[in-house]
Amino acid sequence: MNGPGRIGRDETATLRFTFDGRSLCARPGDTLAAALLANGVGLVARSFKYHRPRGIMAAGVEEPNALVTVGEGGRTEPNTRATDVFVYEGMVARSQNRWPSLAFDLGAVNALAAPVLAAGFYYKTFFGPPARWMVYEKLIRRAAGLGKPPTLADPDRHQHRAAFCDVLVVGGGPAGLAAADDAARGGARVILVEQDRALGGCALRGDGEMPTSDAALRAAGVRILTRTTASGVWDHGFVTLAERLVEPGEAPPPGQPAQRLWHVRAERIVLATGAIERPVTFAGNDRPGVMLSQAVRTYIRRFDVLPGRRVVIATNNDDAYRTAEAVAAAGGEVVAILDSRPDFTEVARAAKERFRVHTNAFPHSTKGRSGRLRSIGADIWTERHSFDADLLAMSGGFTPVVHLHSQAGGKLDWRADIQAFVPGASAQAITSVGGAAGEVAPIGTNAVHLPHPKHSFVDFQNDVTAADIDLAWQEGYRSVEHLKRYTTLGMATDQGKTSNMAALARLASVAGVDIPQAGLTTFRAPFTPLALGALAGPDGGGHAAPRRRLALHDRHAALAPVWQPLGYWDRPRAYPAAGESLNDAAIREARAVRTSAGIIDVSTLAKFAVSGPDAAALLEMVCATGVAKLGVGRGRYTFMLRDDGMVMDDGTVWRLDETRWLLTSSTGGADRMEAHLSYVHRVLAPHLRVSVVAQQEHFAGIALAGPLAPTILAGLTGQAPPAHMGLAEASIAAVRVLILAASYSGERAFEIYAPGAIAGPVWDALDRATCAQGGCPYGLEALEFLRIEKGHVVIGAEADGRTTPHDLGLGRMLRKAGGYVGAQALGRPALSAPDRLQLVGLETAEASLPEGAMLVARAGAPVEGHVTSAAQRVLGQGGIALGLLAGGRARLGDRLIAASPTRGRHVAVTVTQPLFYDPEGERYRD
Amino acid sequence: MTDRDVSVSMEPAGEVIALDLWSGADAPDLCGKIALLRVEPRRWWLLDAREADLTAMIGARGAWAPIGGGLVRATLTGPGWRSLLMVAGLFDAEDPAFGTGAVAATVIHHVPVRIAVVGETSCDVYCAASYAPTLAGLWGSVIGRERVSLSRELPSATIGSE
Amino acid sequence: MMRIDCPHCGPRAQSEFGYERTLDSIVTLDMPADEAMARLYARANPRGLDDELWRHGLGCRQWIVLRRHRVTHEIVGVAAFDPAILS
Amino acid sequence: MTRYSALALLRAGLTGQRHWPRAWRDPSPRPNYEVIVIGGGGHGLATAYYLAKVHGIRNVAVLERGWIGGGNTGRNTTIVRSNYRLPALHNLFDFALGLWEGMSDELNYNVMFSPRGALFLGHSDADMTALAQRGDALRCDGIDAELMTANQLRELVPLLDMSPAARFPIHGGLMQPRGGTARHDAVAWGYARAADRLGVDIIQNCEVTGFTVAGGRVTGVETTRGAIGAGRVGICVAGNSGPVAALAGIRLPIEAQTLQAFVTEPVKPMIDTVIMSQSLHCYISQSDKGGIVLGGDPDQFPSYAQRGLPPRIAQAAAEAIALVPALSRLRMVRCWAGTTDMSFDGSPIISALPVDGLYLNGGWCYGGFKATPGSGYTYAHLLATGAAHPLAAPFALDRFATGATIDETGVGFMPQFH
Repeated sequence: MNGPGRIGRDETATLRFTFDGRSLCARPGDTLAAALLANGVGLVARSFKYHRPRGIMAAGVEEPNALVTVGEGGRTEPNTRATDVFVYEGMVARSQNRWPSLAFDLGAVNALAAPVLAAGFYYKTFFGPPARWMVYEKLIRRAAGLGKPPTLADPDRHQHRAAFCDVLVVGGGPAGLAAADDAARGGARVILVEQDRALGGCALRGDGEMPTSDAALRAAGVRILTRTTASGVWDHGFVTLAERLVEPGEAPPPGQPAQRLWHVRAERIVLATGAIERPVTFAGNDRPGVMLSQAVRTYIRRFDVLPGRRVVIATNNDDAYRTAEAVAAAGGEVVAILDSRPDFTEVARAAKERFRVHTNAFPHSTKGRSGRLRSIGADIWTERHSFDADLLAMSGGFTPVVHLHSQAGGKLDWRADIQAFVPGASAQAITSVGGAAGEVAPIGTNAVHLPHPKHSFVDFQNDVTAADIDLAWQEGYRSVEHLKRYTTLGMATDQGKTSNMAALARLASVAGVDIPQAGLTTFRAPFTPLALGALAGPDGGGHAAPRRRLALHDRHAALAPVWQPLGYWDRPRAYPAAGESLNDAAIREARAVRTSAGIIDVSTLAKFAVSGPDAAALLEMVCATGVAKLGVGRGRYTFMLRDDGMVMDDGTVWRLDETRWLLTSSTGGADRMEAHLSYVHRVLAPHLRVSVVAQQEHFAGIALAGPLAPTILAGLTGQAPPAHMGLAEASIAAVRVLILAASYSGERAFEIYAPGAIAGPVWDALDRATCAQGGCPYGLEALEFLRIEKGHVVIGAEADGRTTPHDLGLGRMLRKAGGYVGAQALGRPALSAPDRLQLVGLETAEASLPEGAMLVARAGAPVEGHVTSAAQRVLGQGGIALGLLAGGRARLGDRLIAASPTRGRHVAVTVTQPLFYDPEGERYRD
Repeated sequence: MTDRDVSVSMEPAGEVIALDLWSGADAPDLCGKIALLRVEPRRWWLLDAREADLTAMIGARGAWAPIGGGLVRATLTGPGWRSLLMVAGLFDAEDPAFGTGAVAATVIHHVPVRIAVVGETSCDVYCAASYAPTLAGLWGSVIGRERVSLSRELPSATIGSE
Repeated sequence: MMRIDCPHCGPRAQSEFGYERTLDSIVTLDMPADEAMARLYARANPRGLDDELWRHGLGCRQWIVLRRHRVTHEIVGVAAFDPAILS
Repeated sequence: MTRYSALALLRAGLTGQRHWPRAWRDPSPRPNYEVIVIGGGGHGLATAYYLAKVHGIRNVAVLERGWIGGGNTGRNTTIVRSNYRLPALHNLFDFALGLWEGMSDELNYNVMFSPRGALFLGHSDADMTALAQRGDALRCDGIDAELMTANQLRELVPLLDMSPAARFPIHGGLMQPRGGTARHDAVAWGYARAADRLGVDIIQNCEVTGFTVAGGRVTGVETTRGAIGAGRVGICVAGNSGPVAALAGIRLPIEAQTLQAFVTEPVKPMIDTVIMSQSLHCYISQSDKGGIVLGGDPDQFPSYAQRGLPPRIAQAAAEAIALVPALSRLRMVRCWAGTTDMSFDGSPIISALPVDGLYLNGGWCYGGFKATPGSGYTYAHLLATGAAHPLAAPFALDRFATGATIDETGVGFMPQFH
C-alpha cells in the first residue's frame, strides 16, 4: 500500500461528502484535508499560474495549496482551505482552476512556457492600443482567478455583536489556556478565541499538555469562542473576531446566522497565536506528498491519518524528529532523516539509534507521477542520494505568528537563532506568549544549497520561485515592497504565511545582507480571509441603510402611492389612480391644489423648538436674514449659510411667543442642521440662555394648500384660519394642532402639526374634508411642479452647495449688519464675479424640457449653465424650469438651447425671471 | 447565548418633554415626582409630565419642548436584554456597572437610541418612531419575530428582514 | 476604531463621535473677514499632535476637544469644549 | 537599455531571463539640479518624465523618502475615469485619460490600462437626473458619457441585483466607456524607467527635511542624504503635503485623512466593468488576477496612520453586496489604507507657493491616481515655464482666498466630507 490513508480500520467514518463528485466518508471531527488523505486522495488542487499538481501541505490555516470550492448555490465558497473546513454530512467539495479535470488539466501547458512567464513578464509585452490589451486581458483574466464565484445571493444572515473584556486571549493552545486561566483567576472579564473547532493547539498533535480544560475555564466565567478567528487588531484594543457558526457551505439551523463578527474592545490582549512551520526551498518542493513536518504529526495523532507510508524527513531543527517518532508509532517507515545541520544534536544522536539520520543533508529535488510522490533526491555532504518515498515531511523552522501584534503597531525584533521576527515593543496593551513570542525550536543556519531555483517554490500558491526573486532583484525591484509587488509574492489568499521568511532569506542572500536589513512587508488584516457577508453583518443582503417610516406611513400605504426615496425616508411621490401614469397623477394632484385644495405629508421637515431669553440671538447667528424683529404669532422665510458663505439650508422661522420659536428646515439637511445649531450654540455662543430641541418626529406635518384651504380648515377647526405667515393653535379631530400659514405651492396654505403618534385622525379629517371639496392628497411630484412654478429653490438642486444668496437672488434678504455664520466669506471677490451662475427661469413652448440639461447658445457652443429643476405648467401649456446661468440675471429674454446629448433632446428656451405664477403673491390674500 | 431570554414590546413613548436647564439647578430638584431621564449633561426627559405644570417648577431657569410624539419606547423584558443589546451595538450593556437607573445614549444598527436600565431583568430603549421597525426587525431576527410586539399605533408596514 | 473617553459618558466607540474641525479653525462671528478666511482655509495638518473639536453626536451630543496624535491615534487629552480657549 | 517587447521576452526565455538590466538606476544625489521634484509617486515620476520629454529639462532629481510608488500610487483602487461634473475637473482629468490611452507604448512599459468602462449606478429618478446632468456636461465638452437603461445593465453586469424591491433599486446608470482600470504599481515603475532613460535621477530613501531659501527664493533642499541645490523645487507628495509645506513655513487648505480599500480572494471573472454608485459609497472592480477590489468612503477624521476604521470596510462591503449579492461569500483577503490629501473644496492644487521657485502639486483627495499623467504633464509645464498650464490654471492655491473654489460635491470647506 502506498500513499496516504487512515490508520487502522475506519469504522467511525460515518459522514458522507463528495469531492469532485466522488462519494467519500469522513469521521466526525475530520477536516476536509484529513478526510481526503484518509481516503487516499493526495492530488487536491492546481496552482494559480503554472497549474502544477498540488496536494495538502499543512494542517492549519496557513495551507497554501489545497484550496477547494465548498458548498452549492448561494452558499458556494470558493478558495476554501481544505485544512480549515470540517466535514459535515452532505458536504460538496470541488477542486478548482482546472479543466477538464483535476488529474488532466490542460492549463498545465503553462508550465512549458514557464521560462517566458517569469516574474513581471506582462509588464514587458502586450503593447499597442488599449483595445489590443483588452483582448489579451480577457484571456489572462480567464486563466487567472482560482475558484468560480457564486452567482446567487447568500441565503444566510450574518450577525454583528459587540463584546467588552479585560483580557482577550487569542489562541487556545496551552499558552493561551494558561493565560486565560490566569486572567480569570484574577476576576477579569476574559474572552478566549480559537480558530480551530477544538481547544488544544499544539497539544492536539501531541506536543505539550493542556494546562486546564474547556469546562474549567467556562466555570471560571471565561467566554470561549471556538471556530473564531481574531482577524484584525485595530486602534485602542479594538479587535474583530470572525466566528463561523456553521462550516463553509453548510446551512445554519432555521433563523440562525451563519457567521458572527464580534467587535471586541479589550483592555489587554494576550496573543497566543503560535508559530507557523516553514517549508524548505528545493526543486519540486510543491509536489503532492511534500508536507510540513508538524502537519504530518497532526494528521497522525489528531486524525488517525498517515499521510504517507515511506517517509523522508527534511529538517533544520530538532522538532521534526518528533515526526519521525509519530510516523514510526503509526506504522509508517522512516526512510531517512535529512538534517541540514552539520553536527548531530543530542536529539539527532538519540534518533540515530532508531532511524537513518544524515547530517549536512538537503533535499534538492523530487520525482512523482499522477499526483503521488515517488522519490526524493538529496545532497548529503558531497554525495547525491535518492530515496524512494511517498511522503516528505519538511521543517524549515518556525515563524511566530506576529500578525496581530504587528497590525496593532507593535515593533518586531530579529532572532537569529530561529531566523524569524518576534514581537518587540507593543504599541498597545498587548503581550505575546508561547510560540508567538518565539518559544520555538532553534534552527541550523548553514547556507542552503539551491541548485534549481526555477523549480524551487517560495510562494506556492502564486507560483513564485526563488528564480523570480533573483530576477526582481536583478531588475532593480529591490525594496521588499517592490519585490512583493513585482513577483506577487505573499499576495495570495494565504498572504505569505508560509512564504514570507523564505522569500526574505532569498532576498537577503542575493542582496548580501542580513534578513532584518532586507526589510519586511506590512502585516495587514484580516489574519485569514473574511467573508464580505460577515463584514456587512445585518447590513448585508441589501440592507445597507435603515428605512425610516413616516408616522402616517400606513395611511399612505393604503392609497398605494408611488414611493420616492429621500435619504432613509420613503415618501409618497404621487397617488395614481388605477391605470394612471405618474406624470398624469402628479398633474392632476397639482391642478387640484391650484383649483381647489390638496393635502401633503410634510412630516419629514426638520423642526426645532428654540426657546429661552436668548433664542432670537441664537437664531440671528444661524439665519442670514432678519429674525429678531418678527412679531409674536408671525413667521418668515429664512436661510442659513455655511462658514464659506454658501447657502446651507432654508426654511421658515416662527415666533410662538416672546421667548419660544420654531425653526423649520429641509428634510435632507435635518441632521446637519441639528449639528449646526448645536455648533453655533455650544461652540460659538455658549453664553446664550437658549434651548434647542429637535422636534422633527415629534410633529407630523400635513400641508393643506389651495384656494379652498381656508374654508376647509375653518370647517374643521371652527375658527378663522391665520393670515398668510401667521400661526394659530386649534383642534382637529380632537387633537391639538399647531397651524402655520406658510405656502410652498404658491396657493394659500397651512402646515398643520400634530404629535406624530396621534396624527392619524388629523390626516383622516383633512383627507375627508379636502376630498369633499374636490381636492385630493398630493405627492412630491406635484409639489415639485407647484414650487418650480412659484420659483422656490430647493436645497440640493438650485442651492447646490456652490451658490451664494446673491446667486439665488436672495441677497436683498441678508442682514446688512452681518453677525451670522458665513457673513465674513461673502466679500470674497470671486463671489461677486459677473459670470457667476445665477438663478433664472426658463420657459419653452414644448411640453417639457430635460432636467439637468446644459444651457448653450447653440449646439456645440460652450456650456453657460444648466437646468436645475424642470416641470410643465400646472394650468397653462409648455415647459418651465429653474436654472443656473452664467450672469443670468442680466440675460432675461435670451434664447438658449437646453441640451441633453445623453437623452437626445435639445429644447429651445427663453430666459425669464425665476417666477412663473402669481408674481405679486395675490393668492396668499384671503 | 442568552439573548433569546428576552421579549420586546414597542409602543409610543407618550408625553415626553425635553427640558434644558441653564442655571446650575438639576431637574430632579425642581421637578418633584416627575419621572425623568438625564439624557445629556444639561438635558432631561420628563416622562408623563404635563407642560402646564412646568412653568411654575422651572420658571426662567430653563426651557422645554415636547418630543413624545415622535418617540418610541421599547421595553425589553427578561434576563437576556443585555445580551440582545450587544447585537449590532457599540455600547457595553453587559457591564455590570450599567445598573438600574443608568441611562446611556448610543447607536444600534444605525439607529440612535437611549437605553434606560429599569432593573436587572428589564430596560427601556427609546428611539425615534421612524426607526422602530428597523429595531424591531433586527431584534426579531435574533430572538424570533414572535417575541417582538409593536403597538398598533406604530407604522407597521413591511418590517424589514433586518 | 478609537476609543474616546467622553468627559460626560465615559469610554465609547469612535463610531458615536464625529470630527468637526481643528480648534484653530473655529471662526467666531466677530473676526475680521480676512482672519476668518485664513483660519477656515489653513491647517497645520501635522504628523503629530493637534487639537480637534469633535462631537459625541450619537451619544450625549456634547462638543469635546481631543488632543490627538495623528500617526499613532493616541489621545493624550480629552476635555469638554471650553469656550475660553477661543478668547 | 533593453526595449521591452514580446520578442525580447521570448529571447530572454531562452537565456533564463538573465539579461534584463535594472529598470532604473540607483544614483547618488548630485550637488545641484535644475529642478527637484519631491515625491517619487506616480505624479512626481510623471512630472520628471514630462520635464525631460516635453521641456527638455533633464537635469532633474526625484527625491523619494521610501521606495517609489509606495504611497497612494500603490494603495488606490486603480480606477481611471474623467467623468466629473464640473468643467475644470473633467477637462483636466480627460486630458489625463487621453495620456493613459497611449501610456504603455509611450513608456514602453505595460501599465495594463484597461478601458473596460466606468459605470455609475442610479437608484432613483433623482439619481438618474443627476447622472444625466453629469453626462450632459461631459458630452457638451466632448467627453464620452452614455446613459444606460436597467435592461442594458442586466446584460452588462448580470450579477447586479436589479430587483425593484432592493433597498437601493437600480434604475440605470451612466457609463464612461473610455474609463477603466490600470495596474497601479506599473505606472510608477514605467514612468521611473522612462524618466531614468532620459537622464532623470531617481533617488530613493532620501527624505527632504528642509528647504534652503535665499532672498525669498528657494535654492534647494536639505535631505537625509545631504543638502541638494535646485533652481526650482516642486512638492509632489499628496498625503503628506501639509508636513512638507510646513518645512517652508506654509499652511495649506489640506487635511490628511485615511481612505481604505480591500480585495477579495481571486475568483474567475464575474464583473467586467468598474461599478460605482451615485448615492452609495462603494466602488467595485475585478483585478486581472481575479480579486474583487472594493473601496468606500474616507474615514472622515484627520490621520496619517494608514490604518482605517473597520466600520468603513463593513459599510463598503454591505453596499457592494446590496448591488451584487453574489459577493457575500467572497472573502476579503487584505485591506489597506492610504493617506489622502483632502483639500477644502475636494479639488487638487497645482500652484506656485508664496516662496519663489517653490511649487505644490497636491490636494488630490481620493482622486489622484486617475490624474497621474495629466497631473505630471501640467505640473511639469508649471515647473518648466513658471506659468500654469491652461488646464491647471483653475487649481491655483489662491482660489480659497478669492472664493473661486471648485467644489464638485458642494460640501464646502469641510475636507472630511468631500
